[in-house]
Parts: sequence; C-alpha cells; structure tokens
Amino acid sequence: MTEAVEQHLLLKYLRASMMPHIWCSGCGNGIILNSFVHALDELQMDLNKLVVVSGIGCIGRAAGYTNVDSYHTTHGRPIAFATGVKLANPKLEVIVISGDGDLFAIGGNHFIHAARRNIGIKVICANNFNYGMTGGQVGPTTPPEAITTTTPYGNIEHPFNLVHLAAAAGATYVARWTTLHVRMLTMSIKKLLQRKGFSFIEVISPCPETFGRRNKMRTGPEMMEWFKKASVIEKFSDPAKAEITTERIVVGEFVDVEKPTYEELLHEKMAQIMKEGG
Amino acid sequence: MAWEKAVLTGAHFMSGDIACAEGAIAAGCRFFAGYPITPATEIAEHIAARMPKIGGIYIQMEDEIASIAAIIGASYTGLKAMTATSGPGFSLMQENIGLAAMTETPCVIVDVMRGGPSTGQPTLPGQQDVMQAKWGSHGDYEIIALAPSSVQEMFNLTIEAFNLSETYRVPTIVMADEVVAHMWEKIVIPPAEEINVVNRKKPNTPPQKYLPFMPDDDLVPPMACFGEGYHFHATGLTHDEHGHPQTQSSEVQTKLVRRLCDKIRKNADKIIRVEEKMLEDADIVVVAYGIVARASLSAVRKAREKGIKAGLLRLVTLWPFPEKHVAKAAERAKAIIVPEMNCGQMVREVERAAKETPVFHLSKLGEEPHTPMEILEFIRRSQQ
Amino acid sequence: MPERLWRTPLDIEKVARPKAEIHIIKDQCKGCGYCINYCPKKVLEESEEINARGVHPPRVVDEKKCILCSFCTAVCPDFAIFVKEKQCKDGC
Amino acid sequence: MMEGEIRIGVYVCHCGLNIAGSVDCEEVAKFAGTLPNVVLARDYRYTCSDQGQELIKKDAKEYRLNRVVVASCSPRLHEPTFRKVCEEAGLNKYLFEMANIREQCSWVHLHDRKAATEKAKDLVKMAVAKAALLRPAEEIEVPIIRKALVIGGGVAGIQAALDLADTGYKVYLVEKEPSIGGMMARIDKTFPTMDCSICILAPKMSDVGHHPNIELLANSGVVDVKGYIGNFRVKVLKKPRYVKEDCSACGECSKVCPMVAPNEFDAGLALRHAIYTPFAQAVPSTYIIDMDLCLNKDGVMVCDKCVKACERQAVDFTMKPETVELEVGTIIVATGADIFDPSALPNYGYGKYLNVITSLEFERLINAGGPSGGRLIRPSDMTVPKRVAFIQCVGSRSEKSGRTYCSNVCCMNTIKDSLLIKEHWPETEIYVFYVDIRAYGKGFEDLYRRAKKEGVIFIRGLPAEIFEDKKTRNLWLTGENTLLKEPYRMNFDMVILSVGLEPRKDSEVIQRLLTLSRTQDGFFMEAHPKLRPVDAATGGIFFAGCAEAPKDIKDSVTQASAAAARAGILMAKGKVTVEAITPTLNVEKCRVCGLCTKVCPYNAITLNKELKRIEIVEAACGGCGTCAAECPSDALTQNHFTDEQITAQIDAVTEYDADKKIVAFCCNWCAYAGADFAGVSRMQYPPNVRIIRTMCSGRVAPKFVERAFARGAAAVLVAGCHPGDCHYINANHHTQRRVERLWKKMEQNWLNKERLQLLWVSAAEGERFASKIYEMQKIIEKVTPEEIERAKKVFAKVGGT
Repeated sequence: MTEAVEQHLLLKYLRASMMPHIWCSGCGNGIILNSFVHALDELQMDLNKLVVVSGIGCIGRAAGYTNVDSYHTTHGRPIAFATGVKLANPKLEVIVISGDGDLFAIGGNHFIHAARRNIGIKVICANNFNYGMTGGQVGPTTPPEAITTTTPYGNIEHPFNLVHLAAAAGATYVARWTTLHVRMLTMSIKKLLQRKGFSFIEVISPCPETFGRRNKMRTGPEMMEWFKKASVIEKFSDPAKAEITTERIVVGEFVDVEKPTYEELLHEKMAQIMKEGG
Repeated sequence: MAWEKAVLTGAHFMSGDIACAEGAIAAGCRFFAGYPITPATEIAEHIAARMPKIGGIYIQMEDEIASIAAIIGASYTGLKAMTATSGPGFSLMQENIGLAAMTETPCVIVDVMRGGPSTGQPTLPGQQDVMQAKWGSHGDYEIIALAPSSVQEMFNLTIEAFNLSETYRVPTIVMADEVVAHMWEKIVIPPAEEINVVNRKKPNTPPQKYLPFMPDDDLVPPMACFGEGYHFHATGLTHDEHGHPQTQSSEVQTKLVRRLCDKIRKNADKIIRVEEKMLEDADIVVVAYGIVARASLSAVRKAREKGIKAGLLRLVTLWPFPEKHVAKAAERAKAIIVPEMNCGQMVREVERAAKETPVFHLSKLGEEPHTPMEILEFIRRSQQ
Repeated sequence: MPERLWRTPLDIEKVARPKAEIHIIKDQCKGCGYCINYCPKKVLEESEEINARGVHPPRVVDEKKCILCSFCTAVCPDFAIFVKEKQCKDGC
Repeated sequence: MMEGEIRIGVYVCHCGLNIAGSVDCEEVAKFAGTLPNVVLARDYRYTCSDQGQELIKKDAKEYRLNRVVVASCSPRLHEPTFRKVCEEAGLNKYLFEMANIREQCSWVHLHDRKAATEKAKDLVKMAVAKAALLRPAEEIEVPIIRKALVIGGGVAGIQAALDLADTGYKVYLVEKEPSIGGMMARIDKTFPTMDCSICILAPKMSDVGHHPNIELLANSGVVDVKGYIGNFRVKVLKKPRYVKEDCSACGECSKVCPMVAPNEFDAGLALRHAIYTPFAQAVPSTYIIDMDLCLNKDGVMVCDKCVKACERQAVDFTMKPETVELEVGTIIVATGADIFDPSALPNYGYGKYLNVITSLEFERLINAGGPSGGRLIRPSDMTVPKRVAFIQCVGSRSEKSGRTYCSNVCCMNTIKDSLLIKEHWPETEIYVFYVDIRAYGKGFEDLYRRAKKEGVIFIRGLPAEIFEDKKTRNLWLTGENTLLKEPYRMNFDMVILSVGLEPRKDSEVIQRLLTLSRTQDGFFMEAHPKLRPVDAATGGIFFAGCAEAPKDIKDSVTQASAAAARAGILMAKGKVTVEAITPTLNVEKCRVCGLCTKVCPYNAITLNKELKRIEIVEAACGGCGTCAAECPSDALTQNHFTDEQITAQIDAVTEYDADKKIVAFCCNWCAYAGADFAGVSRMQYPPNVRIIRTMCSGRVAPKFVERAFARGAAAVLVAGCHPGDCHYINANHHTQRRVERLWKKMEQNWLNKERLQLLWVSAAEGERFASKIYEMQKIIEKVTPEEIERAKKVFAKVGGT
C-alpha cells in the first residue's frame, strides 16, 4: 500500500493548523464536517462567499475548522448572528452548524423565528441526544428513559421531533439523516447549499463517550449499528410521524418547497419604496 | 444610496429618539435590529420608516438577545449596526455585549434608561443602568458610554458613538434617559460634508498574511469583513492573533484581555469629552450627566446670581470615566454635588476621583428629574 | 431468466477495473473503526501498530480488492484516510 | 314454471359411430320413450348438425315440448349449442338437460356394447328425472370492465397487448424481467425466413413502450387475483428499479459502476454492471440496479458513483417495492416457457466440457450484438470451430429428461443455425444428430432441403455419450446410427445441444392465482383442445404463446392475436351473463345461523345483523353451491342444481341394481372434465359408475351421499379439483371436511368407509380418474349384501327413501 506521503484531498477546506480536531474517537461531528466539505468540493463552491457560523457545544468548533469566514457565537445565538450576516449581505451563503442543545434548547426561539421569516440561512444540526461538551446532560432531544448525568434514573421528558418542529415553523427544506447515511447527507447538504430559503438538516450523530456509554452503546460502531438496523428511508413522509426509537429511525427528506425569502421580499419592498421616494 | 443624501440637513423639531435615529443614519448606520420597549421604541419606529428609503436594513428580532447578536453579525459583514433598548432589554443583551467586546465588534447600543429594577417604571426616567453599562457582562472588558442631555446631543452623540466604536472596535453605548428620548426640541442637522464620520480600519495585508486579531500600535487590529476573501475566524473563546481558540494558555488570555482593556484605557484622553461651566473659580462643583445636567446648569447660574461660586462639570463621556477632569475640578472646590436619578452610582466614581474633597449625592427616583430649585437648594446647604 | 450461469464471461479481461491507491494518515486516526467496519470489500483491518494518538490505525489487507467506492474517505471523522485512482501507464 | 303437464323430448345421438359404435342408440331411445313425462324420444345421427337442431325446434312446436334432453357428448362441449336451439324453439334454455353418453360412456366402454347401452339408459334416465324438475331461469348480466391484463412480455404478450390496445382497450402489460422482449429478443435469426429476430421485434417493443393505451409494468409480478370474468381485481408487485423514468439510458452510470456480474441476457457469456440495461433495445430503456450485486444492498449507501455520474439525477436508492391494484375484465396469460437445463443429462457433459454449449448460448455467440461480436468461437480457446455437431431432442421426447413431449421448435432452429454457420464459415463441417426431423410448417421443408444441399449431414440416432479430449478440448461423440444400424465415434470442435422448452418453474403461482389447470407436461390447459384452444376453463382468461405449449414465433403471434380477439369479444359486448345457478333464499326456512356466510368463497352472502337476515349479492356469486350444501335448514337452493334435481338423479341411478353401482359426484371443472379427458383418450374403465355433475364438489351435501347409501348404492365417489386448484377459490376445503365427517359416521356404524371415496383429480388426469374407478370396482366386489342393508338402515333416517 502507499504510505500517506501527501495531504488529505480535502485539506484545503480545513484550517490545517487546527487539525486534528478536538472531537472524541467515533464522534459523528467529524463525519458531518467531512460530509460538509465533500459537498463544498463537489459543488466547487465559491469559498469567498461562504460564512460558517456555529454556537456552543462540541460541534460548535466546526466553524473554526472550516477554512472560510467563520464565527463562533455565544450559546444559542448562531442563528440570530447569521440573520444579521445574511441580511447585511444577501450574496453570502450563510451556514449554521450547531448542536441540538444550542439550536433547540437555549436557541430554540431563534430557530423557529428564522424559519418563520424564511431567512435564507442554512442550518445543519448535529443531534447527539445530549450535551456532550459538558459531560452528557439531558437535552431537548434526549430519548425517553435514556440515562444521562442529569437523568440518572432515566429521562422523563418528551423529546423534540426536530424535523417536525422545523416543518411546522416553516422551513422550506427539511431532511434527516444519520452519520451512516453520509452519502445521502452529502447530497442533502449540496441541495441545501443550492437553495434560497431557510433550510434544515438534522444529522443523527453518534456520541459514544457521553451518551452511548450510558445507554448500552459503548462505542461509535455500536451506535452506528443502531442507525443501520433502525433506519428506514422514507420519501417526503409526514414529519409528524418521523419517530426516533430504538427500533425505528425515520430518515429522508420531509419538506422541499420554494417560497420567497425574507431578504427577497425586503429588497423588493426597498426598491419599490425608493422608486416612489425619489 | 450615498449616505450624504441620507442626512436631513437643516433645522428640525423632533424628539430625542428620532434625533438619535437620524444621528445613526447620518453616521452611516445601515443596519438596525431591535425589539419594542418603552421608552426606546420610537427609535426603532423611525428607523423602520427611514432605512428602506436609504437602502438600509431594519429588522425586528424575536428578542433583545437576537437583536444584539444580529447587529454583531451585520457589523462583521461590514455594515455599521445599531440596536436600541431600555433596562430589561439591556440586561438581556449583556452576554453578547461581552461577545462584541471579545470579538472587537464595532456596534452601537442605545439604552434609554427608565425606572428599574426589573420592569420598574417604563414611562419615567432613570439613570440606574450606568454601572451595568460598564460592568454588566461577565469578565474584564472595556466599553465606551456617552450620555446625551439634549435632543441635539441625541443626534450628535449617536454619531460620536459610531465614530468611537469604529475607531476602537468596541461596543459603544448611548446612555440616554426617558426625558431626553421623549423630549421635543429644535435641532440643527449640519450639511453632510460638515459631519465627521469615521470608518473602521481595513487590513492592507493580503488575505493569506492577514491576522484578524493582530493589533497596530493603537492596540486596535484592522478589521476584515465576511465575504472579502480573508477567510478568518472569530470566536468568543480566548483566542490568539489568528483568531484560533486558546483555551488553555494563560499567556494568551493575559495578552488578549489586557489589550481589550488597554485599547480604551490608554486612549482615554482621546475618547473622553466633558462640558465645563464656570469651573475656573468654583467652590461648589456640580457633577452631572444626561437630563439632570440641564437642571444643574440653571441651578449653577441661579447660584452665581446669588453670589455663590458654583460650577458645572457635565460628563458627556461616562465610560471611560473622566477621572482627570473630576480631580482637577476637585482641587479648588470645597464641595462636589452629584445629582443622579438613582441611589448613587456615578457618585462613587466621583468620590474616587475627588480624593479629600467632600462629595454630596443628590438622589432622586421616579417622577420628574431634579428641578433647578432642588439642586440650588442643595448647593446652598452644601455651603455650610 | 432462470438458466444456470456457469461460464466465465468472455469479456472478463476486457472490463477495466480501476486500480486503487489507499492513503492512510496514521497519526490523524483516532481508531473509531468505521472505515474497517463499513468497507464493502473488507479491504481494511486494524493494525498492531500504535500511532501518535495511542490507537491502532487501519492497515490495508489487499489494495487490489478495493473498488474505489471511497466510503472510507466519506465516513472517516478524522480525515485520516482517502483513496485515489492509481494513475499508471500500462505498468500496473 | 306453473304449467301443469311436463312434456319432455329426448334425443339420443349416434355421433356417427362415436356413440353408436358401442351403444345401441335405438334401444336407448326406445327406453327413453318409456320414461315418465317423455312424450317424444328419437335417436339421430348427428344431433348437433343443422338438421338435428332444426328437428328439435320442429318437434318442440309440434309436440309442445317444454323440456329437452339430448344424450350425446359432454355438456362441456355442446350444452351451449343445444341451449341456443331451445331458446330458438321458444324454450327457456334452463329447460334443457344433457346426458353424456360419449366421453363418459361409449368411448370408455368400447368393447362392452351391452354394459355401455345399459349405462347409457341410466344416464338418460337420470337426465330425464332431472329435466322433469327443471325450472326456467333468467340470467343476470354483469358489466365487463373494458381493460385487459396481459401477463408476460414476450412476443406473444407484446402482440396480444398491441392488438387489444389498437382495438382501443386499456392494457396492462406485466413483465417480470427488467425489459420486455422475452426469448425472441435473445435469438439471432428466425426460421424459416432468416430475418434478424431483434430487428423485427424491436419496433413492436417500442410500440408497446409508446402506446397510449398500454401501461407497461416491467420488473413486476402478479401477486393476487380476485373476482371473476369481467371483474378481476389484480394486485401487481412492482419491484424497485432504483432508477427513475427520467433516465435517458446514456449509460454513464454503468461505466462508473464498480460491480460486475454475468449478464443473464447473454446467457452469462458477457458481463454487466450492477446498474445496467439488459440489452440495447430494452423497453423500458430505463436502467435498473441489481440490488443483490450493488454495494449498497444492506441499506447503507456506500457507493454513489452512479448517482454522481447521472446528469438527470435519475438514480434513487430510496425506491421501495410498490403494489398496484388493477381492475380488468379479461386476462391473457403469456408467461412463456423455460429452457431445459442440459446438465440434468450428465452423459452430455454440459457444465463440465467448455465446448458443449446450448442452442441459446449459440444464438448469443452468433449474434453480431452478442459477447463475441457474432463470431462463433469455442469458449475453451476462442477459436472458430471447424467441425460442429448439433444434438437434437435434449430435454424433449425422452423419459430420461422427464420431458416426453416434442418441444416443437428445436428441429427448425437447428437447421436455421446450421445454415447460419455455413453462411459465415462455409468450410465448417456440420453434423446434426436427431431422432426425427420435424419440418412440418410452411417453408420448413425447403429450409431443411437447403441445409442438406449446403452439406449439413444429418445422422439419425443421438449420441449415447460425449467425451472431452483433455488436451484439445475437442469432443468425442459415440452412439448408434439407427438407419445404418452401426455405431459411430466422431470427433468435433464444438457441440451444440438443441435444448427443449419446459414449463416455467413458477407456473404453479399463476395456476393458483388464476385457478387454471395444467396438462401432464405442465403447460397450461385450454378449455377445449379443438374448439376453445386459447380459452382457459376459467371465464375471461386466455392463453398466448409457450405458456400453453411450446411454439415457434409465428404460432405464438397467431395465438396471441387470437387471444386478443377472444378477450376483445367479451369486452366489446361490455357485459357477461352469469349462469343462473346462483342460490335463492327461502326466508321462511332460514334461521339466520350464518353458516352459509362462513363457507362462501366470494363473500357473496352476508349476515345483516341489524335486520337479522341473510343477504345475497348475485353478481359476486361464483355459483359453486357450497352454501346450499352447508345450509342446515334447506333454506338455500342453488338454481339448476337443486336438492330435488340432484336427489332425483340419485334415485334414478339407484332404482335398479344399486348394489352394483358407483354414484359419482364430479365437479364440473376438474373431476367431470377429467372423466371427459379419460373418454377423449379412450381410457377404458368399468361401466358401473354413474356421474352426477355439480359445478363444485362443494355443492355435494352429505345428505346426497347418505341418500345414495340409503338407497343401497354400492359405493359413492366424491371428486373435485386438487386442493388449491379449486375454481371457487377454496370451496373444496368444505368437501373434504364433509367427507371426513361421513367417514367418521360410517366407522362409528361399522360400515366399510372405503365405500365412500374422495378423489382430487385435475382436468388432465383422465388416467387418475379411470384407475380410481378400477380401484372402487375392486372395493364393491367385496361389499356384501348385509353391508349394503346395514348402510341402508344407518342412513335411512337422514337420507330417507
């Protein structure tokens, strides 16, 4: 075999000086980042027009790792920040990569309102069912009865169904994949990058260290096997029924519609007002 | 549209909030994100009406946290950005004011102060947020805060605030109060060319050489913006010149945090503005800011008529605190009076600067601001 | 069609199979094992050696078996493996 | 009908010598004249002839006949004919009855004129007895859905579909392979005209693809069929192609696909990719992914090369199997045939010797579009053979292969192939080893001559064995030249096995779904070999192509057009009359127990709980009569097969010499047809069986059997279709249940239960029927008079004489 004399094909999309990343062995975040840069590569995106924004949490480091304009905001606020960026320069492709806790617990309000406004930002959510960076506490997507450091006797909260939430809030593109469906994920991300409106992809991501370990899935491969066994690919099925259980994980695309974005409508109005104005 | 055209040159009769909005526009602000709150709402309303006409962006966010986050984003994308709020909203913004300070984001926050704490008295004036403005967010940092005391100053100081925040890459706060904000007065907006507008320093290095947080001699790093091809990273984490997180190094932490403070402290003389009235021979010095300074001035005048050597030191800049000016005034003064619409906030800074000179605090909460009579009375008494 | 197919197809030689060149950046590997588990051709296995991160990076069992699907490249969380088509004149 | 006097006319038919040859028809007629209600009895040479028919009409008026009985051939053949005559004579066609004295009498007792005549009398007596009780009936009309289903997309299916579609009917064409075209698409040239097979087929294929009236369901299979003539509800399972119809068949995906496997279409002589199209002219042209081969088979999308290569983004790994429901009025079965696998004959070494190939492999090799680009080469060394041998009847006409029939196409195919070789490589020495050369068709003989003229050598006598020369990989053929009566031992470069055609391995599936019958060879059986050669016994279903028997292309196309025409006739009429053999309910007697609703295979009887009553949906009724047999209170009567009528038949049989007779109840579709088949094949069996025809063995109520025994019958036979083949879905389950109950009862009463026999026999199993009668003959010989008497007593209460 050939020894690795040369650099990784996709290294140019990463901040080499920050590699290797901080993520644990078997963590799905790396796969998501990998899939994301694959998509950039396949689309030959203009990197000068790309802004990656992330919040707080393990996946929050993703912004720093992608070698484009990037910003690492406070906990829960990436979408609000991204809204400012997108409106300030609609030509920019603004991608928010963050976690389930950041986007749907502390940041939930910003998510639903950005979706409602149909701001043309793209959100990729790594859903690992817990707060990994702080050591595995219960989160808005933690499955019932799951053991976390703050639900030592099993979770009694009802988790969010993120794709249903996104669809209900008005997202124009909604998909869910697991890190095992990395090919589909890449295709979805490519689609995401080529769309106008508020778009959302949930990526079910293995977190063996702080979640799996406490829930009978010690290693990354064990969690991936769960994804493999349980996943069923549905085509534009009802997101309300897109369950995530031990037996069944519904993945696929759920919504793909076009509607005018906030920035489009805003600039239309402005043009009209300026015409009348002078 | 060129910003000159956006400037409403001429004499106008308008409220402080509207003047503030016009000031922002005149300063080149083209992005406003806000959330309705008395007594700052009219700023948003006026901007909402004006921005579309001049190609600027107005967006009403879901809350104040979102508003400040959005203007930080807009600023990083190259627009001059502002938000306006009052006490409750100002509290919500604190964490991201810290982020703005940490990521050295030029942006302006208007805090129209009302009676607190909590929901307090939304429709009555207050000066209770002045310490929060300085210390509200966690960790060590410096910001700049200005206190307008007239509608004209609502206009002028908003421009000033933008110039300072652009110059020093620091969040700058206009500490207005309900009276100044809702008061209608005549103001004069000068011709555009006579308005001094400062824009942030741009890097002159090629992208591959650019270090986003490497300061020049003035301790302020040149600022590239998203979409300009610099491919830089900014983070709220402690970071080195590259903007790369350094969460373990005390060296980087010390270097960064000191600089963030020093770039303001060391430039304090350039930043600070005060107004001195009849101080040359003043025995009694009134130190005031905002609307209270106006009552103080007429009180000082009345005192002079009555033969009392009183003088006024009006703080235009609240932060960094005009320490030297207070000290100087304190040298020959027998007493210093600090009337404030709070239980005693800036008075502490004055005491610190006044050394031995006795400092009396004239506190007033709720209802109307101090009347000249109240202050005059206090001046008289303070003679004994 | 139910006939029994037992012959070696006549064009077995003609159908060109691309040659793979598997690159493993050993010290980048965190040893999650995804590439090994999901290689459809079982081209990879865990090696004995211990890398800079203290794990066993994968080792190529038989590069010839690789059909360049590049799933290992796609599924690696650590950018530690990638596959390229061998660019070789009629040497190999 | 309310009229008082019953006036029956009886016609005993000679059918030339077919009947008269072994039955004294005059005597039978005389006998008939003596029977009650008979006002006229004649014997006539050919009753089905025009004159015969006119005679009946004339008599009907003159003698004011209000019933007609014809004793001649099987009602399965001529009942419709005579019913028409009755109608023309102004009689309701349900006032006609038939006695089958040919298939079930004269032909099976060729050498016992006396017994045959006696049996004929009995049969006539039974018919007359039933006739007296016949009632006129009006048939109800069922609309026919003007859509057709064609199963199988070979040349037969294609032709049938096109004909129907051109007539203007909507056609669903279901093909299990990824493309239509079938066997013909794989053949190089056709005999005797030698035109390029695919060149003449491809245009038809694309017509199918584009025809506005044809919906093509490729890569699909029929999984369920419900309903009846004119109203079939069909479920078709569409297997996923994993490629959407947007596919432009550019082939870029195949180029990048890393996985390869032998191409079935090329008999495994060439490779294909996991994403592929079986051949250039495939219809639909949409590519398909072989999921068993694809790297993404276990749900994880490992490889996305094809997805990336596809400009139109037609590749879709998320496709799932879908079931489509169709409603059609007619169904054409064109499922084709399989190829015999010669490795079953080890002496020919196929699968062991590389240079022994099948005729189909030959077709692919000689085909310019094939894996060798049209060069006939030896698989062992890719050289062109100098000496080639063809071996005929491999998998045909031999006990050894288990295929005793002639596959019909192999002789001409070999002659064609030999000429193809001569055309390309004239020097080649060609030997054909045969049993007989059958060149019966138009232009066939000329082709045969031509081959001989071209120097092809024909040797009578198949090789016993083939040996391979390990070095040269040449082949030694040893056998006997049966003309010269001398052994041969010859050496060849290549041997081509002319393999036969055999029924599809999965024929049972279609057979079960459509309740069809099959011949002993295993091909589907037509309703009548002469007069209804493309109809299935089940109404509304027709055959085309090799599904029915091995055929060449011409015959397949001919039969396809015929089938299309037959289906077209039904659909053109737009409605079909359901025989008036549905049940009627006597509300007074009905106790609303609901047992009938449980046995009805069509759910045509339902229990209305609110109104506390039984309701019958006539249109849905299949007419099996199982409900009537089940009803404990005799409230249900199956029209034209009433208790009274059947009892009358039983009584007629058992009036004299009951203790020597077998009363047989045979279902119309299998058992009765099987008995007919025995007759058609002139199988001889003991004459003492009397067959009573019911539509289904499910109609046979225990009380009929009991009645027969109560009246002293020696034995009773209940015969129906094989379980699973029942024409009324599963009605004959109940037959079994009932017979078993009777057996138990007989045992409990110390009766020899062997006297009651249950036989499952298909329409093709005349042999089986005949041997059963022999078997029962043996049984009744042992039955003592005491036994008979005991049975009479035991059953007297119930059956009641």
